Amino acid sequence: MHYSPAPLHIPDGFLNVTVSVIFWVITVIMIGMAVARTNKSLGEKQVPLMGIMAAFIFAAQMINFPVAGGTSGHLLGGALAAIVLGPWAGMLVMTAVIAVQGLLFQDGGLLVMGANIFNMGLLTVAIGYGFYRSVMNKSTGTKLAVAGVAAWLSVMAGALATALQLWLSGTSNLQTAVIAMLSVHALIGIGEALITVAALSFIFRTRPDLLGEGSASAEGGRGWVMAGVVISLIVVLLSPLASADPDGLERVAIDMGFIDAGQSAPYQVIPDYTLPFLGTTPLSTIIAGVIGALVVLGIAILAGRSLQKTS
Amino acid sequence: MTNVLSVHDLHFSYHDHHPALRGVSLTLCEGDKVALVGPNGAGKSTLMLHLNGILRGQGEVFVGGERLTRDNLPAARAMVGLVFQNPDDQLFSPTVFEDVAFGPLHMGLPKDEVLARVETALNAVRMSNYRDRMSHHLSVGEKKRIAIATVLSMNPQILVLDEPSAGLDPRARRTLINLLRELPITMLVSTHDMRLVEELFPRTIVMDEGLIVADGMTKEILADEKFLNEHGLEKP
Amino acid sequence: MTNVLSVHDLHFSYHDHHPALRGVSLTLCEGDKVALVGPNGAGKSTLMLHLNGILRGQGEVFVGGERLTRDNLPAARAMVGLVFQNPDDQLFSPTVFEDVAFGPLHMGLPKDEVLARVETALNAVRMSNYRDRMSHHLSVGEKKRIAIATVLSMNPQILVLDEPSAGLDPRARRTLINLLRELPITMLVSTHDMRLVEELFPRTIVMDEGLIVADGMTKEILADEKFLNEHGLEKP
Amino acid sequence: MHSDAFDRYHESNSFVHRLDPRVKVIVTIAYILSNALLPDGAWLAFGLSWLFLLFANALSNLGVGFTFKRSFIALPFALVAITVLFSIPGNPISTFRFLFWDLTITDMGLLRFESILIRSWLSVQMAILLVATTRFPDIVHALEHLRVPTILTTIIAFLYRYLFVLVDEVFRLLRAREARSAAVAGVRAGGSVAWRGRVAGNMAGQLFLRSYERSDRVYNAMLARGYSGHLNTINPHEMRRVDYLTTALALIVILLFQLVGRL
Ligand SMILES: Nc1ncnc2c1ncn2[C@@H]1O[C@H](COP(=O)(O)OP(=O)(O)OP(=O)(O)O)[C@@H](O)[C@H]1O
Ligand SMILES: Nc1ncnc2c1ncn2[C@@H]1O[C@H](COP(=O)(O)OP(=O)(O)OP(=O)(O)O)[C@@H](O)[C@H]1O
Ligand SMILES: [Mg+2]
Ligand SMILES: [Mg+2]
Repeated sequence: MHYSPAPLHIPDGFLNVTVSVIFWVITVIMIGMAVARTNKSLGEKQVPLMGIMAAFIFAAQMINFPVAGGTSGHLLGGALAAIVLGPWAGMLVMTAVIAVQGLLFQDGGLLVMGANIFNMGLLTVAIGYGFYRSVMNKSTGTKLAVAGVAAWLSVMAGALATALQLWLSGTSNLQTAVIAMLSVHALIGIGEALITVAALSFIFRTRPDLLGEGSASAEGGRGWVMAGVVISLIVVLLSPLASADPDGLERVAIDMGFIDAGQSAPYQVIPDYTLPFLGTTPLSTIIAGVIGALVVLGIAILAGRSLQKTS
Repeated sequence: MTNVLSVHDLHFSYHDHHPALRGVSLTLCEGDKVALVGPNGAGKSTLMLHLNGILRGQGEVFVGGERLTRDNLPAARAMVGLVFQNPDDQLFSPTVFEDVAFGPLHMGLPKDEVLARVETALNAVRMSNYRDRMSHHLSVGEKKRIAIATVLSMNPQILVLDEPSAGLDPRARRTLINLLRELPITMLVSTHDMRLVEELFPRTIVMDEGLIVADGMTKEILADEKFLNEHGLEKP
Repeated sequence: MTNVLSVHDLHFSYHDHHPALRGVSLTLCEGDKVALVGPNGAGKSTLMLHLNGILRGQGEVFVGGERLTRDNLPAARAMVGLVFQNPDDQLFSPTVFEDVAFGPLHMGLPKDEVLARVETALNAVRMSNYRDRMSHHLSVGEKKRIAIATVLSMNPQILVLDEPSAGLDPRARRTLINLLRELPITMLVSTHDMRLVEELFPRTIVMDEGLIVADGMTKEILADEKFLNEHGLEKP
Repeated sequence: MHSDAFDRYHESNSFVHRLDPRVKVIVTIAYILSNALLPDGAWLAFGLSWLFLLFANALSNLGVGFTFKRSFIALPFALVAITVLFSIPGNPISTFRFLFWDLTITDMGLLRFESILIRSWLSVQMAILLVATTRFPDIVHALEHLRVPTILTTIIAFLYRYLFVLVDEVFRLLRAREARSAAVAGVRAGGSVAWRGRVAGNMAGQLFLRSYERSDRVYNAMLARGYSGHLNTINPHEMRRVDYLTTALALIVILLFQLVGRL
């Protein structure tokens, strides 16, 4: 029973110093805001609560379930943390989780921790909470369905950000990184969505007070809805752009001075590590089709299940 | 009497720790009710986890006459019902019904059969009116009984219980003892409760430091005060 | 003998639940060692949480002769040392030292005094060589003793222990009993372990359904089998 | 059950173990930063970095190869970097056919790939050495000294403490599920993916609720011992002269690597 690393944690060495520092700066600013907000708004009781919730997220990431062919679904937890703790506390909790994973288990590096926190702690929280916040006053079924979609999207956003960072650092070819990351995480995201929805529906059934009016979950303002929607729009727009027209994106990056040595992408490779469930099948069109179908299927199952549960 | 469960020379260590089992052999026959006692860390729970293949050490485990291998693991799990010490570890579903139905559902039984099994199991522990309650809000004693129902619904041939009476108040403990007495099933029960041992089990196995240090008539074992003290136990 | 702790007509309900305490009154005198028994859900833990103001119901609590109010809460918490049933809830710091130092530090004592108190408390439970260990590596029995040290370091005048012997093997339980016997402090101990009650406490309070149903000499209470059965208890 | 296997600290009384945790945290970060800054193909500097690592290993009484044995954790991630072999322009080294594509490994690509692997491999080893020689609570103290916001270090301290409790709880839940994951001959076992997902989600929900209620009890325990919203700690660490000297020396050496690497 060993701690098993999740594929989104970037180790040291894979991002260059510029990219690492940029994301540390963004992350530190966001954490600073979160610290200020939580210090102001949360009672003394919140300290042990957040600490134990961080341990909860860490432990919950180990709950897996068999999907197919030896792969298993499990939880990243950003969306769930944001929904039950509110956005700011959720960010701090996710930051603590990623920090401990990096510091104690070398799951994710130290210099690149800023990027890891950004991908798995900040993006996931913003999307998870933003979407959930927009249906705060709707029926439980709607909330669950939206939470499921948000959980899926939050994982996709984290994966896309990871791919872009790898590419900006000159560690990976753009198109490959984006396609590989997104296709793997389209599946992982379904696990995330299933577990998030089921866990939330469990909480709705046993302790609805924890998610209702006046709870931490209702802390964040409407601004989060905007943040969530904007980030997801970027994901939705950027990923086809990145995988279909890498040159376009690259030109933007060069113009912005991100890339020192331009790396064209004459070849396409899909490393088999990143697609364990598809073996070495290389046809990106097939992959895209499968992903599309799975996504639609996943969302349909989710919506169906949760609506069924409330009726 | 047929031999329903036996273990031959079982060895096991948790990763780089010192050995938890150092050559354990035992045999249960059909209808046996056996107590497993020993101090904290003796290896009781570790042994129990081997009996349906959750842990797999060196040595052999036979369930229903067949040697336990990776392939017949699921079948063995249907035969050996394992109940953990803490009912909170056993109950992971929101409602009592879902928990008791997990085993049968996972076995792929048809819906009617599942419902019937749940009904029977809840009746056996006299909790049928708890079907739709949330397990989270039950008292410890109630949870213990539901935990037993969750394995009874799988129709096991052997019931393996890890410290079933810990944390119960005297009334709940009494109810549990009566329940165990009535269940017509082969049983291996680990416990620190020496009075429970005396009252319920004709045969006792004593473990210490990963070894079986005694296996025999409860009466004789409990009579030997010096031996009990040596192994951190006490007369009831 | 001075009256160090008393409670008058205490009522309490958890949010919308039915009442957990329905008019409880009791008095502890200096040096008293008192057992608090009763079935699961009787209200024992709830009562204990009132004794240093963690819960605040209707009625009055006097600690060291003074009525408990919001203002003298910190002083009362220094006088009444409360040890929870589950040591994992009590030991929340990474190391033993930090945990035992937590109380004195929050009383605002100077650093030297804190260090001295930690030393004395760990000595009292005979765990001084565990200072720098990490709490999660300890066995249940060790954790229980550290948990007691975490309140001893606050030099309380009254020790309130919630089910200290649950889950211990006979040897560890014996060690704990000897420790409690030696500590020269007023003590209120809730437990389901009737043999512990018989052995250690001259006086027993019986609770059931939020009320005190008996308060007197342990010997007399334990002799009345019919009464014990009515309240879900058993003779030791 | 315990999840002791989680603890990465190796008890010893070596020079490195005795250093103030701040020193170790700072030197580790500087070392990792230095590796990241070294240009591709700075073999000599990478070699010296590696010697530095071996030396630190030796000073910590864990054996020269200690971190080496554990250093392959990050390796699977290396596969994401494989594409640079083919995608960076340079002189072709070898070409092979992979299904539909002719792939050409370039010298520049190979250089980049090897450099990435070496950086990662060295960095992860230093991080391993840090946690093997410093107890985690001390690392948290070091973070406090280094001005990480208290609320964050407190959350991390709680996380660390309850990690073990909750992970054990998860192991036991998983075990309970496994113990009842039975099959009977001739019937397909396991249920649907959605059902299995829901069971996993229920376990997460269950765990959440227990953690939440535990935080209530822990808060009570803290109140009982005088907590009133502000955490006081005694911080047992003091920088000695040897700590300052070691830091200075290590940083100078690391700076030298940069010089060597950029000559
Ligand atoms: N998950 C684990 N990892 C490492 N060591 C373990 C683990 N579980 C148990 N051990 C160790 O294995 C030995 C046997 O433990 P086991 O839990 O089987 O004892 P037990 O007889 O059930 O004790 P108890 O009466 O306290 O339940 C002990 O030394 C224990 O510390
Ligand atoms: N946090 C809580 N929220 C709501 N109800 C509670 C809570 N804690 C206890 N109760 C209820 O209050 C009553 C008294 O509980 P309490 O924990 O004081 O009993 P107890 O005598 O300590 O029982 P045990 O022997 O099981 O520890 C019970 O009916 C219980 O269900
Ligand atoms: Mg055990
Ligand atoms: Mg209680």
